[in-house]
Formats: sequence, structure tokens, C-alpha cells
Amino acid sequence: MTLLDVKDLRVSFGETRAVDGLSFSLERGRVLGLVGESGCGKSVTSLAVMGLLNGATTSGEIWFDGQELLGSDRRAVRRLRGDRLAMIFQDPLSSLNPYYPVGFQIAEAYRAHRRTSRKQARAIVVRMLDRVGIPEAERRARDYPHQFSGGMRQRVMIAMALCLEPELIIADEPTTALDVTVQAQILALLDTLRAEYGTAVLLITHDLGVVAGTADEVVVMYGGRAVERGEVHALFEDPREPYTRRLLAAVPRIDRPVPDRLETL
Amino acid sequence: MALGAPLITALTGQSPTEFHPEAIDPALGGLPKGPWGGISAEHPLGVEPATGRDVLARVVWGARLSLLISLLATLLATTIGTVLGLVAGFQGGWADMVIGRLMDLLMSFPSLIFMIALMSVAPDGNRELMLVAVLGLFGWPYIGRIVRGQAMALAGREFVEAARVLGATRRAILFREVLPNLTGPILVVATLSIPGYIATEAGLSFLGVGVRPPTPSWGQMIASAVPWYAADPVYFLVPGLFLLVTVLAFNVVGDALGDLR
Amino acid sequence: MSGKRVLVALMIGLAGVASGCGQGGGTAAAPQGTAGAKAGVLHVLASIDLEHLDPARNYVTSSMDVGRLIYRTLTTNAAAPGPAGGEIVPDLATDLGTPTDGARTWTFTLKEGVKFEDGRPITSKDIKYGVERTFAPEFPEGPPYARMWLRGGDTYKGPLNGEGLKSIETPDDRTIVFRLNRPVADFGSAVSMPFFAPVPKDKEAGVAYDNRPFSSGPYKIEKFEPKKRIELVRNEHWDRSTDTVRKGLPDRIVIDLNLDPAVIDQRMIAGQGEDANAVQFEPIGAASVAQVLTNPALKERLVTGESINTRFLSLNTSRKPLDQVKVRQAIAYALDKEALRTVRGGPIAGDIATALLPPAIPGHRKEDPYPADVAKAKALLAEAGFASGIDLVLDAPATPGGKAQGEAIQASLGRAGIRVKINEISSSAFWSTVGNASQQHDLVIDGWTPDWTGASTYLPNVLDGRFIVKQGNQNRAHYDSTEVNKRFDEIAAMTDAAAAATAYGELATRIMRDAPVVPFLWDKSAFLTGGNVTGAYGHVAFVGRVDLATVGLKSAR
Amino acid sequence: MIVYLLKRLGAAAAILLVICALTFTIFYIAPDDPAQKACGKACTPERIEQIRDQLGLDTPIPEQFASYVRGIFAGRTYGTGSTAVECPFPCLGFSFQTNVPVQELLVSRLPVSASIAVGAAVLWLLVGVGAGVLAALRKGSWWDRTAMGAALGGISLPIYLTALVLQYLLVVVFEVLPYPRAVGLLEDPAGWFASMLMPWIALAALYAGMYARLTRTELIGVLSQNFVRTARAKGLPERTVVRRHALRPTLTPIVTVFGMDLGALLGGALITESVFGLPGVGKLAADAINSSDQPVILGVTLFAAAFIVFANVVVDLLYAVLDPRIRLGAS
Amino acid sequence: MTPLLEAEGLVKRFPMRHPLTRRVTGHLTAVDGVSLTVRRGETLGLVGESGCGKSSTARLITRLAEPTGGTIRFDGRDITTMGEATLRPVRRDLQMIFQDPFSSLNPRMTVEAILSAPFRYQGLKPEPGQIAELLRRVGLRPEHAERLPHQFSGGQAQRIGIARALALHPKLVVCDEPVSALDVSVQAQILNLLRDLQEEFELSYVFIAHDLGAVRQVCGRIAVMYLGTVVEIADRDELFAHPAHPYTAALLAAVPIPDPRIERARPRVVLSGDLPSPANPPSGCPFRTRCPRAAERCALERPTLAEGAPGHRVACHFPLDTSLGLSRDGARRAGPRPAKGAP
Repeated sequence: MTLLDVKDLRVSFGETRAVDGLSFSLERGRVLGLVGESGCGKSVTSLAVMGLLNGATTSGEIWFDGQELLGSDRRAVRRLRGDRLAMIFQDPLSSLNPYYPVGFQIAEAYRAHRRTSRKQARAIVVRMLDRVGIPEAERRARDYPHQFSGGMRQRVMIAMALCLEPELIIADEPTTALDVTVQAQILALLDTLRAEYGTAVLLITHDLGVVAGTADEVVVMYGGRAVERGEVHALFEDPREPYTRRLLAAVPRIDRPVPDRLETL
Repeated sequence: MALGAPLITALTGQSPTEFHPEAIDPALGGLPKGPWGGISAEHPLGVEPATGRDVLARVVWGARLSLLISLLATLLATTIGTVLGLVAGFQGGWADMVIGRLMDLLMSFPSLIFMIALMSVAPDGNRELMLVAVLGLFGWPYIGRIVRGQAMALAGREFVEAARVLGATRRAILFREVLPNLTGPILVVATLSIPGYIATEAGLSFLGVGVRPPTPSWGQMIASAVPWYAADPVYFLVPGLFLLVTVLAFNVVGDALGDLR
Repeated sequence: MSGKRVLVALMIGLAGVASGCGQGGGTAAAPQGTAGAKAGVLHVLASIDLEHLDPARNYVTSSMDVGRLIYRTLTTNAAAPGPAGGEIVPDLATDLGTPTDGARTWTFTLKEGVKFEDGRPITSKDIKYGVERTFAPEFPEGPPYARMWLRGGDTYKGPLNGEGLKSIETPDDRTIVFRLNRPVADFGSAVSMPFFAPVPKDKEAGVAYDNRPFSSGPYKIEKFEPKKRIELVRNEHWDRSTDTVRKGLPDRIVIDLNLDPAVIDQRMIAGQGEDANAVQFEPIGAASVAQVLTNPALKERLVTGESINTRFLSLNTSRKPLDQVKVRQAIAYALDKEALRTVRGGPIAGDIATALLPPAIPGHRKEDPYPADVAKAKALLAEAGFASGIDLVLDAPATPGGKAQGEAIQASLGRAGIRVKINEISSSAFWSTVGNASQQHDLVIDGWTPDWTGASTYLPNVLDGRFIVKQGNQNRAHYDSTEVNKRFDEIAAMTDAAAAATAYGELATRIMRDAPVVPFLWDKSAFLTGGNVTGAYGHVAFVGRVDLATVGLKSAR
Repeated sequence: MIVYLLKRLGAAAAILLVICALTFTIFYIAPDDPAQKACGKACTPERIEQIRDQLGLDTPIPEQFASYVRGIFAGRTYGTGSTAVECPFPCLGFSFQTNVPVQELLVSRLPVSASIAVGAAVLWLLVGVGAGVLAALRKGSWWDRTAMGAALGGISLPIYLTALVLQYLLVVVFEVLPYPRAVGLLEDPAGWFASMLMPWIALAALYAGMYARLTRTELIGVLSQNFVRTARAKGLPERTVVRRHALRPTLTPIVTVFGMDLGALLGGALITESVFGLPGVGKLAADAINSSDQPVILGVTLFAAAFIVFANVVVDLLYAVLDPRIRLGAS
Repeated sequence: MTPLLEAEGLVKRFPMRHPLTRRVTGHLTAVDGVSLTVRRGETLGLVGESGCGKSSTARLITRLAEPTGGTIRFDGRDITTMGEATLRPVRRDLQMIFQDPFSSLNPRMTVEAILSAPFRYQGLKPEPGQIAELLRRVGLRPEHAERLPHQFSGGQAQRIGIARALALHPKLVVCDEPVSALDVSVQAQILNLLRDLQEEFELSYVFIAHDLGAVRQVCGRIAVMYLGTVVEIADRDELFAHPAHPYTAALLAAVPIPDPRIERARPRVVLSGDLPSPANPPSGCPFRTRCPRAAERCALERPTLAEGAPGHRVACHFPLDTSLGLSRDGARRAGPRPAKGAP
């Protein structure tokens, strides 16, 4: 069953076309990898889905669980946001408000959509923090973002995104700012939780390796368009488009003999 | 307008210091004859009460002085502020500490009171240069602080490291690599500080420690207009509005320069 | 020698404005109304500071005006507008004193029932102690007469070290005898000065006495915030029946100090709220003249006062080229007195001075030896060998008024080729600077108010060459003529007051031939009173300020 | 933290000491003799000597400075014997012209300056920050442009011009307000308010412009921060996003600027007080300068500097309290 | 022949200050006893995660930072304490390429000025056409000389940075994360370019990156850093085939491979916990807090870099590879992560 259906999405900032006729769809509980190099329009797409684009001209259709988002009024989209579709950003430090304890920020997300007492919300926060692997969750909930390491901050962001058990998580380069070993931890965590909650994920990344390990389906973007899309194994094993092929070849890999020269576009 | 002062006064044939007893009414305390502060063809902006001096001539000569003093003060403050700010921001360490403390110190002065005190005990030499010196002395830390911050940010940029790796001397880095990147902010800060100096100079003259009479200055004119504001409002409005417009103009220009960057 | 009284009038610059309104030119108006409630709060709005209230140090007209509320003296000026105020009447004493021994011994008897603020009677010993205090080097501001005239005064150093002055005798509590070293015909006038006020020995507080002098008058100090406000309340022990001068009408007098002169003018013009119960302490400013004179309702509230102050420009004859009489005369011809008067407020500020002695002083002669004549000034300069003009430096106080007068002098002398550079001197240091021979320049904006109506405390003070001193000098023209000096001694020895007055008049004419000073203004004063104020008039002894001792409120609101 | 506070206070005291020394020096290297200025009109050589003795001017300058500084902490006595004047702690000098210890003058003037400063501060915070927030939220709108134009105008207004125009219009022409006078808040609240209104407006016009611009710039900056995007992504109402997430980071730097400005104003609004004739600390300074009452100028300078310097310390601490990153230290 | 660069026991400590009080609250040891040699013509790779001290090491080698301890010999000379003036001629032979292609170019200078700066700062003058030749050599056109940095793409800007480093024909170029700010396709170009230039100019590189793939592509020998120390150093193929240090193994295991079949099938060591703070490093082995094989000894004794196989040195009490002749006793292999089923 299709959860998210983007049809002919076009986004431009003034004269600049960021997304130029992009279409894709995502089933419930599945992971869609949106890959491409910087400037290909993948992040703009994620913000467009969330309704967080400012100062942009948008056209096309974004269907979420049978509801068209682009044409809906802002309040309706706002109510969906955080509740049924949540987002994880690239840089967890700047994405958390430095002035409030992380527990408060998670509780705030929860209480924006559910009527609960502070106490109940606190309990949920502690449970979520515990769930994403933050030790001493009770105490750490009172700490401020700058008191956490990069990986821990991203765990906080995941807790915040998952606390309302959304149907869709948009993860925009969730591990780019992290080291590989931490990236592995976070990807593993996301994977576990996703399976547990049955959440669909729109994974936006430039890292083909991450996509290969995580996504069910892949959309390769270039210049605001989808160059190629397909099931992950099929796409990696037999890329149809020259762009995809070259992109794959350009990655220096550790599992193959070292080539004399890398393939370039 | 400031440069045109001699021209304008030549054109109207009015001297800023000549008394015109015929334009005022001594029986009414020297109130200008005629409405609107004695505005007439001969005196387009009226005359000064009690003396009958031509207001236009005094305003334009006052502009000349105000602008000259504030521009020179800006130049002085910008030069000191840029050099010391660069050194402090780039060098760091004890130079930063010494310069930083100096800036803290100067910014902790109740500068207006202190400037007045300084001017009031100052020897009766060249008041204009004294004003420039005093304004510059207390003005540079504000520019210095901004330059320091920017220089610090730039000092961490990789192109500075690149220059060091290439064997550039400290001086070359400061003046060839860092300074050109600061011209923008310095220009904006300098432009925005001009109106401050104009206003402060006028303020000092207003409080009676600025330039010496009979040299006209806006602050002095406004100060002497204070007692007259009820009887002859035109007399304080004219220099006041000139001052406002000039200050505003510099602020607008500075603002626009800031937006451009 | 000190002549303080003139100074305040000069300092306040533009404020020196006087009558000239419809109420009758030279003669002062009668006090407004007569009835006054013995109640209410009178407000006094002053743009100046009170200098010293300690009677030993009180020697400026503004402080003397306030002092008259707080302490009484052996004699005092009559409470009357116009020249009548110059008359000296008994105060603590029963009469104007009895001279004996050719006016070398003066005896006064105190009235009965006069009391201090704590109810104790005022005795002759208190007066003696008050006078002795003025000899203390700690209190140098007072006039020099006691030191000059009392026997032993030249070596006496005041009572603070426990020593008394033998030439003041107190045979009983009500009698006081002064033994002088020379005949002084007007000693009875001299004892009207504050330093002949009683001070109880046990209230001695050194310099701190200045902030809280002990009251013998109708009011005592309740609160004094220097440079801001002084609040006086009724002294319950003052008995009106012993005092022919003071009325003691309001319950309370609040004097606001250091206000902006323009603000005072505008507040008085508006006259709202408690300002209806206010009087203005200083003359209205030039800028307010037009508003007042063109508004009949305001004119009604305008009070004018006489003054015996003469303003002049001192020419430093010890400096070249002012040592040449022709140069000095050229300045006298070139000076635009009208412009100088205009920057001070125009006709309301006073009459243009043509001679040394003002009309209010006996001996005045109607003459104008140097009418304005720029051509003649130029010619005289050329004759003196300065056809291309001369450069002079003018000492002027760094006040708005000082600047304005300086510019007027600069502009008018400039017409004759006399280029004047203004040297601004901070107002507090002005008199000590121009009184310092090494710091004084060519021209000084100067002036003098005699201590009482008469030339005897005026002409010798400023023009006797033997009084030229290095510091604290008052002969700022550095004028030293053997002939004139000799004549001063002759006149001082005269016992006939009328003859002496005439002689001073003639001498003044003689002096002006040398033009050591150029008189330009004989002051007058005009000030506004609130609508509820009554009994206000300008007193000649206080350069035309309101006589605070008689002002009252129509109704106590 | 306590060590830090003590250190900061020590540094503040050091700055004040240097300011004090500089001001002190300036007066004593000035061409005019301070004794001559204090001497007044009846100035005889003996009198000058006496003043020198009483004010301690006959000792070397460093010694005079030392006794001045000692006097601040321990009080001192000027002169000896009958001329002795007690100047108790904290002695900021003795005004020979008024016969009063300088600190007494300052204490009697502070309420007026404080009334002006605090009232104006409230006004400009409300107007300036309010206008700035609205302008930032409606960036580019006519409101934004009008408000920012007005702000620029406000910044450009010389205070004496504003003051005179206000006084001319409100008092002379329309007669809606009385001339300002020094009335205590407790004595006569209505009169106090009426007297203070114009000084407040005149000062606030200047500062509100600055604060509006500052607020706008800061808020626009904060609104583009990632955490604001996060707050929106949570589905918070825009009002909550602005109020809770954007305003606090915006106001933190403003609070510090505000502390400095208020500190400077408490030390006397010289021009404002002079023009409106209100006897605050600034007016005291202006009067002292006019009459060259050097001990008062020195005292006011030090007093005003103390406000600025200590405002600096307070502001730094406040910043630490407001910003958890500083309060808790870096991880 | 002496090695081109010999660093011996390099230490770099920074004082840490409280953000408000500026009081020194501790010391951060960014580099903690690093010894490295670079032979002529070779490329030494330095890998590790952020905060491991690799960039600090680069700055020490190029004398952009003053070492707290240790010595640096370059081309036979001790440059550890050389003054700026003495160092200046040495700098011709010791150049650097930076991470951020834009930040490393002065935005106010034209390319022409940027590329003549090396000459100017050395008191030289570029010969006519030399700048154009440089540009051509890094794959840009001569007319680019008149442009300003912001008119270029990231890859082009990095080429300018490379041209600047090569202008004076240095012997050693320290490349500090030269490709990490670039997209994969551009990254490949730059890596190829660096390799081409190495041959042409007979360069030695110190190549710093966190991306193991890129390091593997260009380096002959690789040193792995963790918390300021080198934990393992070996020839490229040896390192990738037989990682001996548990950290190296974990690092290799964490690199995602862009092939779903391999990626999903391979066992993976997921390290637990975070990088300890360099201000407060653990006792003994710096890696023991996250090491799946940690034993009591690790907390007590700091392992030193010991040579097992020839040229393969590792600082571990319990290395993984038996070929290094060390015991596997007590070592716990992390269980493989359950492989994901095919969709």
C-alpha cells in the first residue's frame, strides 16, 4: 500500500530549479533510498514533503496516506508533521535547540500532538531515550545537547522522531556528520527500530554504501530529476543508466583490487 | 554642501560672523524681525537672534567643520582600530590580551563625561584637532573590536594557513591576506561610525567644550538655540534638521553598504 | 581686596536682563499687592548655585538675598523697591550706630527680644564672635572692611584658635563697640553686610558651618542639597515685632538651584501648578523677552528691579599696545555697546553706560565721552601707529553669555581693525585667572557692584593703582595714576557725604579721559512671578533680584 | 565560579583604578591650577595656599592619588583642625565649591538618573524589541520596511533635538505636559510620571531604533537555524516555534547589550538630563564641568565608570545563566 | 638514503579553557607520541575518525602548530624548533593541500595572485607562462587565472589549491582530507590527479583522510590513528587483508560497501560506546573502552607499537591476526550481526 506518492514535484527558488519533475512512491514499512551528489535536489525534496520549504515555488503533488499535502492548508500539514511523518536531520548538534534539555525537546514533540501530563510525557521521553540506547536515560534527559557526543545527539533526534510512532521517517543524510563506526551504530539502530515500529523510511544520502546496506528501493537523482529507480539489488547489480554506473565506479572500494585509476564522470 | 560652504556664502554675500543689528529687534530681546526666524530673501534660513548673524552661512560653515572633524576622527579611529584589531585578532596571546584590556578600559570610560572633562581642561590650542584626537581615541575600540573578531575568524581560515605554509611573513599575512578581506566590514563600520562622531562633536559643542566662537558649529548653534526654542523655534529646527539629515544620510549609506556585503 | 558682588551677575551671562517694559523705564514698580497670607510654600527657581551661606563667607548678592532670610545683621537694607532699597535701616541694632572719636569708635545697642532658632537670646558676644570669624583664614571670601578698619585686624587670625579681637568690646549683652583705626563715615552701612550677623560660639563648625548656619532670621534651613535644592522652614523663635524689614509670610521656602535658565523662563511663563507660587531668582533671559513683552497677562507678572551694577570692558594698560591712551580710546569709540546690550536682552537688560558711575549712585554725571564712532577709532589707531590694526586677546568666561558677549566685542572691534581672539576661561576659574597678573590677557569682560549705594566701594576697588596685586587683583586695567591715587585718599578723608559724592563724580570723569575701562551697561533686572505671588519687587542691593524677605503668597494653596 | 567572580571583580576594580588614575592625572597635568578653580573669586595667594593644604594638593601627585584611593575604602579627612572636613566611606572626593563630599551629591542625584534610565529602558525594550520581532517575522513586508526606516531615523536623532522638539510640541504648543522637574516617585507619582515621560521618549527613540534593528537581525538569524526547522518539523504551532525556540536565543545577546546600555545610563544621561534640566548624575557632571569642580568631575567619572564596568560583569554572568552552553561548560 | 620525513614521539597538547572564565580546566592531548617516517616517493596514509589527531599531526609536520614534544626531521634536517625565517626555504620542499577548497583560497585574490603567492613569499618571481602551465597541469585553462575563487566549482577550486602546493616543486605534500568535501565523482578526479602528479613531480605524500576507500586508493603504507596515537601501521594490502588491531578491524567492518549483496551478508563489528574524550583518555590502551577483546591487562598497560610481520606494526596486547605471532587467547570475537534477508 502506497504511503507516500510524489508526483511530478517541481521546486524552484527564484530562477533556480532545485527539483524538476520528480516522481517516486514509497510503500508502508519500506525503505526508499534517495541518492545523488550535492545539489541534485534530494534535500529540497525532503523539505518539500515535510512542508518546511520557505520562499520556494512548488508544484506537483505529494500524497501521504491518501492526503495531498501541497494543496492542504498549513495547519493540517502541521498536524501531520512530527506525528505521522517525522524527520531526522544531518547535523544533530545544530538541529537541537541549545537552550533546552533534550528531554524537554522530545517531550515537546510528543505533547504537540498528544494530550498528556508533563509527568506522562517525561516517562515516555525516558523510555524513548532508553530505547535508542542512551545510558542513564533518566539523568541524561535533563542534559543539554552540547553535553552529548555526535552519535548520542543523533540518537536523541531519532528518539524525538520516533516518540509518536510515525508512519514515515525522512532521514536526511542522518549519518553524514558522523564517523564510520558511529554511522554503523546509528544505521543498525535505525534498522532495528524501523523493523520494530514498522515505519517507512525515506533515506536521503550521497553514500551509495549506506543505501546498499539499508534501502529496499533506490532512486538515483541528478539535476533535480530521478535518473534511475529500482529495487536495490537490481539497481546495484545492473545499473541501466550510465550515470548510475559511473557513480558506482567512482567510489573507491575496499573490497576490490585497487584500480590504477578511478572511473570519472 | 560642506565643500561648497565658501561658495554658498559668497553667493548669498553673508558672512557667518557678521552681526546684522537691522535684522533683529533689540526691544524684544533681539528676536529676529519678521516671521519664521527672520527668513527673507537676504537670509534664506533666517538670522540668529540677538546677533542677527545669517543662519544659512553659519549652518554651511558649521557643516564644513562638523564633517571635517568627524571624517578625520573616523579616519583616525579606523586606522588605529584596524591596526590594533588586526594585531590582536591575528597575533592572539599577550598582544591580544594587552590590546583587549586597552579596549575594555576605553569602552568602560563614561566617554562623554570624560571627553568633556578632557576638552574642558585641554589647552586652548587647536580645538578642532583636539576634538579629532579625543573622538578618535575613544572611538577606535569599537572598530578595533569588530576588526579583531573578523581577523580572528579569518586567522582560522585555511588560506591563512596556506600562506604560512608557503613561508609568508606575519606582516605579509596580515596585510596581504587578511586585510583585503576586512575592507568590506571596515568600510561599513567606518561609515556607520561617522554619524556617531558628527553627533558626538555636536554634543560636545552643545555642552560648550567644542570649537571656540565665533567658529560656527551645529552643536553650538543648537545649544544657543535652546533658550530660544519657544520664542523662535525655527532657529533650533534649522541646524537640528541639518544635523538629523546628515546623520541619517550616513546611517542609510552605512546600512546599505552593510546589506551589500 | 575683594568685590564679589558683581561677579554673579556677570557669570550668569545672558540672564542679566532688566526692565524697560511698560511699567516705567527707570523707576522701579511698587511691590505687587500688599496683603500676603502668613502661610503656604513659596518656590524660588534659580539657575545658579548658592555660593556660601556661612555669614562670614557670604559675599555674593544671590547668597546674601537668601542669607537675609536666615540671619539678621546690625543694620540692613530697607525693604523697598527702587533707590529706596539702598537706604540702610536698623535691624538687630536699635539704630544705625553711634559714632564717636571722629567716627573712629562705633557703638551699637541690640534690640530686646531678638532670639536664635533655639530660643536663646542674641547677645553682643554672638555678634562679636561672628565678626571675629571673618578674620579666620579659613573663611576668606568676605569683604575686607573688618580687616582694613578694625584695630589689630591686620594681625588677628580669627577666633578658631581661641583668641578674641580686643577692638570689639561687649560691655554688656546688648552693647557692642567697634574701635577703628581710621574714621569711617559709612560704618553704619558696612554693618549691614552678612559678616556682621551673630554666630553663637558653641555652634562653630569650621567650614562645615556653611551648610547649616544657625538661624537668627525668620527661616531656618531644613534641608540643603548643594547644587540642587535648599528648603527653609519657619523659625518659630523669630519675632516679627522686632523686625521692621522682613515679613516672614510663607511657612516654607523651597529654592531649586541650578535649573536651566531657559526652562525657568518657560516654566514661569506657563505658570502651571505650583509654579504659580514661584518666583524667578534670576532675570529672564533675552530669549524670553519677546514672549513676555508681547503678552499683557505675562507683563502683569513681570517685576522689574534696579541695580547699581556697571558692566565694563577692562583694558590691560600694562600690556602693549594698550599702554597707549589713543589705542584705548580707539577701543572705547569702536565698542558697539548696543550690540553688547542686545546679546544680553536689549533695553530690558539695562541702560547703555556712558560713564563710570551709574545714575543710581550719588555723584553720577550725565556725559558720554566716547560715543560710538568707528571712523574716529580707526583714525586714533592710525595716529598711534597701528593703521593696519592690532591683535588682542579677550578673556571671557566659558558660558553661553560670556561667549555671546565675546563675539559681540569681537565683531564690533573688528570693524575698526582690532582683531580679537577670545580666550575662554572656565567660569569658576574666571575671576581667579583674570585676577592673576601673569594669566590675564589684554581685554577682560568685567564689571562691579558696590557693596552699598555709593562710589566708595567701587572706584577705589577697581582703579586705585596701589591695590594692584599679583593674585586676586581687581584693578584689571592695571591702571595706576599717581594723581588719581592721591585724590582717592583725599576723598576718603572727607566727612561730608555729599561733597565726597561730587568729588567721586569729578574723579570718574577724569579717569575716563585715560579710558582704562570702557563701561557699556548699567544693569537692570526683570523677572517673572507666579500668579499667586504677592509683595515681590526687585531689590537694588541684590542687583534687582526679588527681595525674598518680603514675598508672600496671595492664598495658601 | 566564585573564584572567577572574584577575579572579574578584581579586574573591574583594576579598570576603575586605571580610569581613576587617568582622570586624576588629566586634571593635574592640566594647565589650570585646581586650587585656583576651587578658590573662586576672592582668590588671594594665601587662600590658594590654604586650599592646597586642605585638599592635599601640596603633596606629590602619586601620594594624592594614593590618599584618594585610600579614601574610597576607608574614608578620609580633608584639612586639619577647624577646617577639617570628614569624608566618610566611600569617599569619592570633596567638592570644595559646595563643601560636600562628592558621594553625597551622587547619592542625592541617583534616583533621578535611575528614574530616567529605568523608565526609558522599559519603553525602548517594549517598543524596540516588539518592532524588531514583528519586522523579522514579516521580513520584507511594508511593516518591516517602515519599522526599519523609523528605526534608522530614531538612531539618527540627536537627543537634544528630540528633547527640544518634544518639549516645544508637548509643553509649549499643546500644553499636554508640564515642564519636567525633579519629583520623587513616592512624593507625587503622577507628577513624576509627567516629568519623566519626555526624557523617556527622547532616550527611548534612540535606543528603540537600535534595539529594533538588533532584534530583527538576531531573530532573522535564529529563524534560519536548524533547530528552528526541527521545531517546525515536530509540528509545533508557529507561535510556539517563535516564542519558545527563536525568541530565547534572540534575546540572550540583547539582554547583554541591554545590561551595558542600562549600566551606562545609570551613570547619568548627560545631555538628556541637561536639556530637560533634571538634576541627575549627568546634570551633576555637566554642572561640575561648567564650574570646573574637579573633584565632582572625577567622582562622577568614576561613579559612571563603575556602573559600566560592573554592568559588564553582571552581563557576562547573566549570559552564563541564560546560555546553558556557557553555564555548564563545553562537553 | 634517509627517509624524507621522520617524526619521532610527536606530542601536541592544548590547554582547555572554561568558555566563560577562560580558566584552564585541563589539557587536551591531540597527538600523543606519534612516530612516523615517510620515504622518498611513497604515500603514507593517515586514517582515523574525527578527533583522532590526524589533522593535528599534519599541522605539526608542516609546522603550522608547535609540537609540545618530539622531533621532526625533514630531508635530513631537524625542523622541530626552526624559526620562521630559517624554515622559509625548507617550506619550498614541504607543502600542504587543505580540506576545504574554498576556505583555503583567499576570496579576495585572483587565481593569478594565488598562484604567484608561493613565489612572492619565497622572494621569487614566476617565469612567464609558468602560472598558465601550472593551471594546465592541474586540468584548468590559462584564462582561469583572472577569475576569483568563488567562480569555480569545488573540484576546480581544489585543483587550484593543488597547483599552489606544487608551484615550487616540493618534495613532500601533506594532503589534509583533500577530498572529503567533494562529491564522489569529483573525488575520483582529484585522487587520480594526485596520483598523476606524484609520478610527474616525484612527490611524496602524507595523505590524511577518514575515508578508508580513498586512502586505500592512493596510499602505499597506512597508519591508523586512534585518540592521538598510531595503533597500527602497515603496507596497504597487508593492512586491508590482515588488520591486526581490533579498531582497524572495526573500522574496516564499518565502511559500507556499495553492493547490497556483500554489504548485507558480511559480518560486522559494531563498536559500542563513544570515542573517549582526548582530555580524559582511558588508562592503558586508549581503545580498551570500546574494544570487544579488552582484558584486565589493557587497563593497566599501554601497548606499544610492536612489529609483528615485517613492516606491520600494531599497538595491541591481543591482536587479531595470528600471523603476527601473538596469542588470540581471551579474545572475544563479536558475534556477527544477523544478516538481513533478501527482500
